[in-house]
Amino acid sequence: MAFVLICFPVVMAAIAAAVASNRWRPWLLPVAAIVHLAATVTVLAGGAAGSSPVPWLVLDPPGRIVLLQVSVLFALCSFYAVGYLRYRQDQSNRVFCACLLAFLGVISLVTWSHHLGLMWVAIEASTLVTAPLIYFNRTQRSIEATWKYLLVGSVGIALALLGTFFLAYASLHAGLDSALTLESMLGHAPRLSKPWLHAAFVLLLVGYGTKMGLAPMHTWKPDAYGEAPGVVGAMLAGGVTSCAFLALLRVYHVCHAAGEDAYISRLLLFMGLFSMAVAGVFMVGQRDFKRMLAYSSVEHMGILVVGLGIGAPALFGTLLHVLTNGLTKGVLFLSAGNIHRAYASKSTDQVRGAMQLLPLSGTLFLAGFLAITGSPPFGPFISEFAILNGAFDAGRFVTGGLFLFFLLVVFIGMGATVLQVVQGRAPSEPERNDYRDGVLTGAPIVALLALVLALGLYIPAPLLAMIGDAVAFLENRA
Amino acid sequence: MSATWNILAAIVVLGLSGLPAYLLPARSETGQRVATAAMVAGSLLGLCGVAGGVGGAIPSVAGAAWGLPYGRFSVAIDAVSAVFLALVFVVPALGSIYGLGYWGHAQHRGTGRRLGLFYGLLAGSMALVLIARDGVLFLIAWEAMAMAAYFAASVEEDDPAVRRAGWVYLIATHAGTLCLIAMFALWRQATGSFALEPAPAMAAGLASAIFVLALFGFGFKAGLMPLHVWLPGAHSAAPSHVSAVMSGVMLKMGVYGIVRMTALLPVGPPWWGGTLLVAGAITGLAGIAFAIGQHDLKRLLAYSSIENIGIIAMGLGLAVLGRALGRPEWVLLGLGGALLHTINHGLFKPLLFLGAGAVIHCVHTRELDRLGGLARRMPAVTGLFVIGSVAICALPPLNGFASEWLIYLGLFRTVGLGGEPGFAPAAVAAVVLAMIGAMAVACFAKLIGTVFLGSARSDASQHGHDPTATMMGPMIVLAFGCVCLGLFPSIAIAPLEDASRTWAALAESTPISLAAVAPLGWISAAGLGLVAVVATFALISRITPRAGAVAEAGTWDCGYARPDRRMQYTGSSLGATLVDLFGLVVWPRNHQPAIHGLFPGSATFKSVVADTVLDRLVLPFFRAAGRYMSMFRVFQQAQMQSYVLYVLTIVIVLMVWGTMGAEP
Amino acid sequence: MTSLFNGLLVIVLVMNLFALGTSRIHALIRIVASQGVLLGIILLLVHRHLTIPAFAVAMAGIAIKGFLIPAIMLRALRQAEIKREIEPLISPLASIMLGAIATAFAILFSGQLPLVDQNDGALLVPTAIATVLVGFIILTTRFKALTQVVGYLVLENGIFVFGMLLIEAMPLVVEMGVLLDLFVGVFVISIIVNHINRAFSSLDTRRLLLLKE
Amino acid sequence: MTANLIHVLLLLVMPPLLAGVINKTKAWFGGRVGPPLLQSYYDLIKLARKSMVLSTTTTWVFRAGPVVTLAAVLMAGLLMPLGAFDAPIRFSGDPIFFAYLLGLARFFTTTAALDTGSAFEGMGAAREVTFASLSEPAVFFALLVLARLSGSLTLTGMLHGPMGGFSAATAAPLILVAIGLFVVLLAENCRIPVDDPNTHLELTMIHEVMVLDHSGPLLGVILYGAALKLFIFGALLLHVLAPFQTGVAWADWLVFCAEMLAVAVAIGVVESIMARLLMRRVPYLLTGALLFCGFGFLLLVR
Repeated sequence: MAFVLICFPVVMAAIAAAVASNRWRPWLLPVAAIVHLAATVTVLAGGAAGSSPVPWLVLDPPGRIVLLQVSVLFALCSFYAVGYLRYRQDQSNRVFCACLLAFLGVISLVTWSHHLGLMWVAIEASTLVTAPLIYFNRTQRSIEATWKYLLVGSVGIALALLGTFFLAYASLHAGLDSALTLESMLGHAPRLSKPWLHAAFVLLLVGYGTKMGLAPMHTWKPDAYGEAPGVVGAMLAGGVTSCAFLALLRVYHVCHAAGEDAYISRLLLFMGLFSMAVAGVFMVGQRDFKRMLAYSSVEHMGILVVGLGIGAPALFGTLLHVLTNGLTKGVLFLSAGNIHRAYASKSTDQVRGAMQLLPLSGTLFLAGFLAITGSPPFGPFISEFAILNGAFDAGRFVTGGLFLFFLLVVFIGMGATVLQVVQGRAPSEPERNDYRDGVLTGAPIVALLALVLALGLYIPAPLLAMIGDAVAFLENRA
Repeated sequence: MSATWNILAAIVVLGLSGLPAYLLPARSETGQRVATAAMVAGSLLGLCGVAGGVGGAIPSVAGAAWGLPYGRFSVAIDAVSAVFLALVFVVPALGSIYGLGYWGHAQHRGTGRRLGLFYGLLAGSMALVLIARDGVLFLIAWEAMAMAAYFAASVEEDDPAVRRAGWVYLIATHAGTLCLIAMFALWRQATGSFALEPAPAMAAGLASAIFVLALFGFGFKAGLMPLHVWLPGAHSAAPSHVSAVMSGVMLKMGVYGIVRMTALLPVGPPWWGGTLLVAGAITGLAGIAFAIGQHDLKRLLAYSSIENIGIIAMGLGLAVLGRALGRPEWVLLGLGGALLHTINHGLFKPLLFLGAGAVIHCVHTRELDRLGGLARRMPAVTGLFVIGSVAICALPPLNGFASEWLIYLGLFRTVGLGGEPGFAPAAVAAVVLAMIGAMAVACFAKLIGTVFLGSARSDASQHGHDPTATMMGPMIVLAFGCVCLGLFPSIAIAPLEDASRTWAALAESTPISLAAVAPLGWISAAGLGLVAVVATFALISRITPRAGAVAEAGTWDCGYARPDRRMQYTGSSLGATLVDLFGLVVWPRNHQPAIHGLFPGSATFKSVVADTVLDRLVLPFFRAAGRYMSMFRVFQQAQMQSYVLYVLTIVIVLMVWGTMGAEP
Repeated sequence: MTSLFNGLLVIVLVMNLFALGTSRIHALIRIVASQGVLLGIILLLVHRHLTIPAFAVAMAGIAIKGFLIPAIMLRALRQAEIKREIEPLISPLASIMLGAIATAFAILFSGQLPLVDQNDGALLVPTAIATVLVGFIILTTRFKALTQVVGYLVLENGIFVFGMLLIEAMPLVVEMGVLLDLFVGVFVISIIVNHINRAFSSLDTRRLLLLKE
Repeated sequence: MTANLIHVLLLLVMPPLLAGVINKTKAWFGGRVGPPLLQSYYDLIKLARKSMVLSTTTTWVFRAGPVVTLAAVLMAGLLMPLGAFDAPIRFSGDPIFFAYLLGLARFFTTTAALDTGSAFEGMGAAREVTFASLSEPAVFFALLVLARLSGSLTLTGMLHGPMGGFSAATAAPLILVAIGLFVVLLAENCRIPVDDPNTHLELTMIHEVMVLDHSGPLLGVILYGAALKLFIFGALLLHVLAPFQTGVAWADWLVFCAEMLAVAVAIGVVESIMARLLMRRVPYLLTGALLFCGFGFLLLVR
């Protein structure tokens, strides 16, 4: 099954590269996505099927959560992408479709890889396949964004590689062989050399933090998210970041098993709260609503890292937040993409009254804003609330207080921009543009929002069990 | 049990009442009628449930496990909820009927359905807030209410002023919600679950932290000063029947929250009650002082709501104090008064807002100094407005008096009657209440004088007529309620007593009762006596033969032959002295031209009463914060070099930060 | 053996400083290419028993770092028709000083980290960290897009040096994957560089200032 | 029962006499003969027979004003114990009812004034409600002091109770309260130094300017109501100032009437020897009264 999940999209990518019709090629996306989703569900339902012939490829409980989230998000985004590309027949979508499909395979590899080196390779590969996606619009701005995405991302990921090597050396130093598979690392974690482990953790935190977009390594994020098409933004904010977080989660797991909680939680809390603060600061007065979404992503990566820093009591909320954040980001980026399309601008100077011009997208954008800022009854509320409760459980009242305060700052910053976009009177003569909400560009967002809402009101028992398993796994209680 | 189901059904009907209209065209009146019918039906259903739930001896509870990691779907009605539920099931339905005439779908094609949708949702979620017995369910209902109110109030978002008011509201409500989120998280720390059941015991510090968070979280919604910042703007921006519901009912959800949490927490230290008393006194006094200074009809009413919330908070503070000091009679009088005032304010404030709506509907301005002389053109509305004003000034024989009277009685008892132990500082609140009362008279005399009396101050206000029956009906019902509760306040005594006993968990055997400490029967008698005397005088003036001989003439203007409508005393000047007396708080700003020479040219005078907290404190702070925050943008100026440097820097910082932690 | 080994590593360090000192992009690319070749040779020497995987990795490394990537970059350079890094943020001399400080820091820092006996005394760890830091210096003080790619390559070389400590512990697949990723990465970056050149008529990253707050 | 009858009778009949006494006193100070003592009664009878002139801008509010005011003041009179006797209506909490009845009166007086649309009447109304905002808290401080001393929550109990236990400890608070209440009496009844009922400059008046447009029976009702209010306040003040009782019913009534007339004389004296304050100084005077009552309260509860 692992090979289906990983290789099938890659094969489809090759087919996409071979198909000649610019018009029909995008339909390969939903096909691959549906197959992938079906395979994912089969694997998840199968329970024990999370293993494969290769020992490095294991689908562990945290991996399941990320795989499910990414697969669902991709499935819905793929339909949207068809609708989107229909409006972009001016450009060849060969590279776009191929890269998007390859991206799905690479991301599946991240979730399956149980070898830290392999995981690094997969994450680096995800950087490379997404770069052409960001460059899709072929403008000066998109080149600049791609350049920064690639270079900052590569530097960060290089540090992660160094960190991985450090980690390997930590186990080598402990006299262990066959280093870097997660199993062996976890098995002998307490014996790992502490100085190497600490240095490795810092490098990995910075490295994968760069991919996640933690401040201050987030600098590429507003550029890339701002210039990429909405659907790519959704996949970056809901897919790449989740995978990078999964990587960090595995590192956390090793350090936790090594009994280094005190060391790592300091660093994690610092980075998390710092990211939330930076996101808040840059969101206030933000006029570009897609860049604003990028900062929102920075904020939510901060939330995830804070949850990780709190440790065991907040793990449940953190893992749930991976799901809720990823799906909500989909709602936001896709609806923002529609608005961007209709107005041919993403500055609040021009974009006003989206609820009038695009009743559906405007409403979804507004609802997505309320969801992502943690308003009940949407999913992110439950997960953020769980993290807060975890903080209090751990006796970290100051962290909890700062967490809430930054949420308020972000709400204010984000709300001002969102309301400017959706409210008011639409400009009487918008830029010549005939985009209006259609089924393909509307329905997937509605579905995503419905999922987000559902997660806030009712979490199905299997999902709860999945998250519970993951928590137990991370706590080494499994 | 069935009562709970009744109410749940009512919530569903109310919450979804706006949906059917979406199946019909935007301008269809039928959709609106269906929504109104659903509102009325749902409210009646709910009222049946309340009646059943209060009649039943045991509190009816319904609970179900729920697919959330936290929380259960757990609801219950008790005597405290019932008091507030009664309000929820009366005012929104009346407002909805009023809306048929006021916000007809045919005239408001773009906004009618949306307003209907959120209006119903607002009513339904408020009812859910009142019966929720689980923290997470409560938060969900609370946020639904806050958001529905936001969308209902900012339905005219074309107008920048409405957007701004809505935005301030949104920030305030979100800040409040975050306080509540923290509060419930602490509640779980203290009790181990989110169940809203009386906590046996907890650490004093934790209990106080929960209390303070509740005070802030709910204070934002109720409008306690200085957390009231959103209230005047939102109320003046909203359509009048939405203002009526917000002011009459939604603010009370904040009150309910404080009532509920103080009941659930263990008996706290006296400073809880003291804080509430002080907050109430400040809110009441500052609220009415600001109200007097307003130039906008609906902003004035909104500030008056703040004042009334202050009065309610004073009663509540007295009850909390009484509970802390073990004085059941303070509890009965304080909470009884607070709850009765909640109901009363829920009757007369909607009446006033609907009346204001009727005025605005005809005259199309809310500016006081452009109104005037409407009493001749809108006699019925004027009469109803006078009833509402007399009631809100707490003047006998209407209902406002009864509730304030209860609070007064309680506060007088804190002075230590005849040397029994008391808590004399609390008694000062009675003096503050007296001052509030006197200023309320000033405020509403000004309001009635400038809106309805005299002659029209602008051409706009020369038109006008009493509105249609759909708009008059709800106002008449509300006025009738004011009169009824004013003349016969004892009909409320049983529910109030129940609620107070439930709240303070007083044993059945406690030998004290509300009826014993507050002879409400005398209020009825004295009130009826007053009505009788007035009626007699009126009759005498009718039948006296001379009375018919009436000549008409212009107003005597001390010899000036050509009085002009612009020579009338304006609303601003009516309140000027009081506003100046409270200048430190109200901070009026007068733009007064200097006049020189013998024949000065034309000049204009302008006075502005901004909200001190919002316009002089909060907004400047936000602007400054925004400026400082934008300074950080130098860090994101597109140079790759600096971006890479950040990465290197953070590696070094983390390495150092990590080793620093390892040392101790 | 160790002394020869350390001698070669010192050459790597010296190359770092040369890279910092030159202002000609052509020379810079050449230096980094030779550094790549040198590293491949060291990799062959570091093993007492030369295994096939190690040999394969070393050969692939030499091929990619020493020839393939420099070729791509030189081609980009020809297309861009530029010769030298004009007005870098700090002078070449200052760069060298900075590089020297970084090297000293790397030696001090690596003293903090415990080593397995067989690696004791080798300059591997200081060289790795110093090279990474030099990479950072080039990345942060140079303005031409191509020079920054070179900086990235130096950074990667540093990591490659560290990887020598682990060559036996790493599976071949991973090792090759790392190299492949590096190659594809530089390839993609070069394409983008090409596009930058076309879109902005320059490789000066100071023109890439559209996206800011 | 007899006492109640006498109470009502005095309440209805005596007030205009006070105005006569005040005027007579002032005339005496001015070296004039002055109008007869019963002049106020003659005026009322004359006004009752006159016809009315109503302004074209007025509505029913204008006519309701005097009527409701008089009714409210009459009700208030029934709550106020006179001299040694209990009030006909007394219940726990009636002081508050009393104060708010006066508020009701004020509300209708001012709205009636505003109904004319005249700037002068607007001024009077503004002053009336403004000054009341300061005098009302003073009254409540006084009530709190009395409630604590007497342990009662009825006016009758409050005003009769503490005087029995008049002691050194309670003397200072009571004196402060009495001074405060006297100032309130002057303000509420629009006497010098707050207001001059005999002034001829409308710009400087309070009460008189509010009733400029009332005429005929309505004016009569207003004048009568004003006298009634003075009577009631006088009775209140007497309890604090001169709580003499003989124990014999007819003597007590006589004492009360005599004291009441003495109050009228005292007011006349004050009006004769003092000048009216600047209008903008009036709030200071009332704040002073508030402080006096407040200090009385503070002394008592400290």
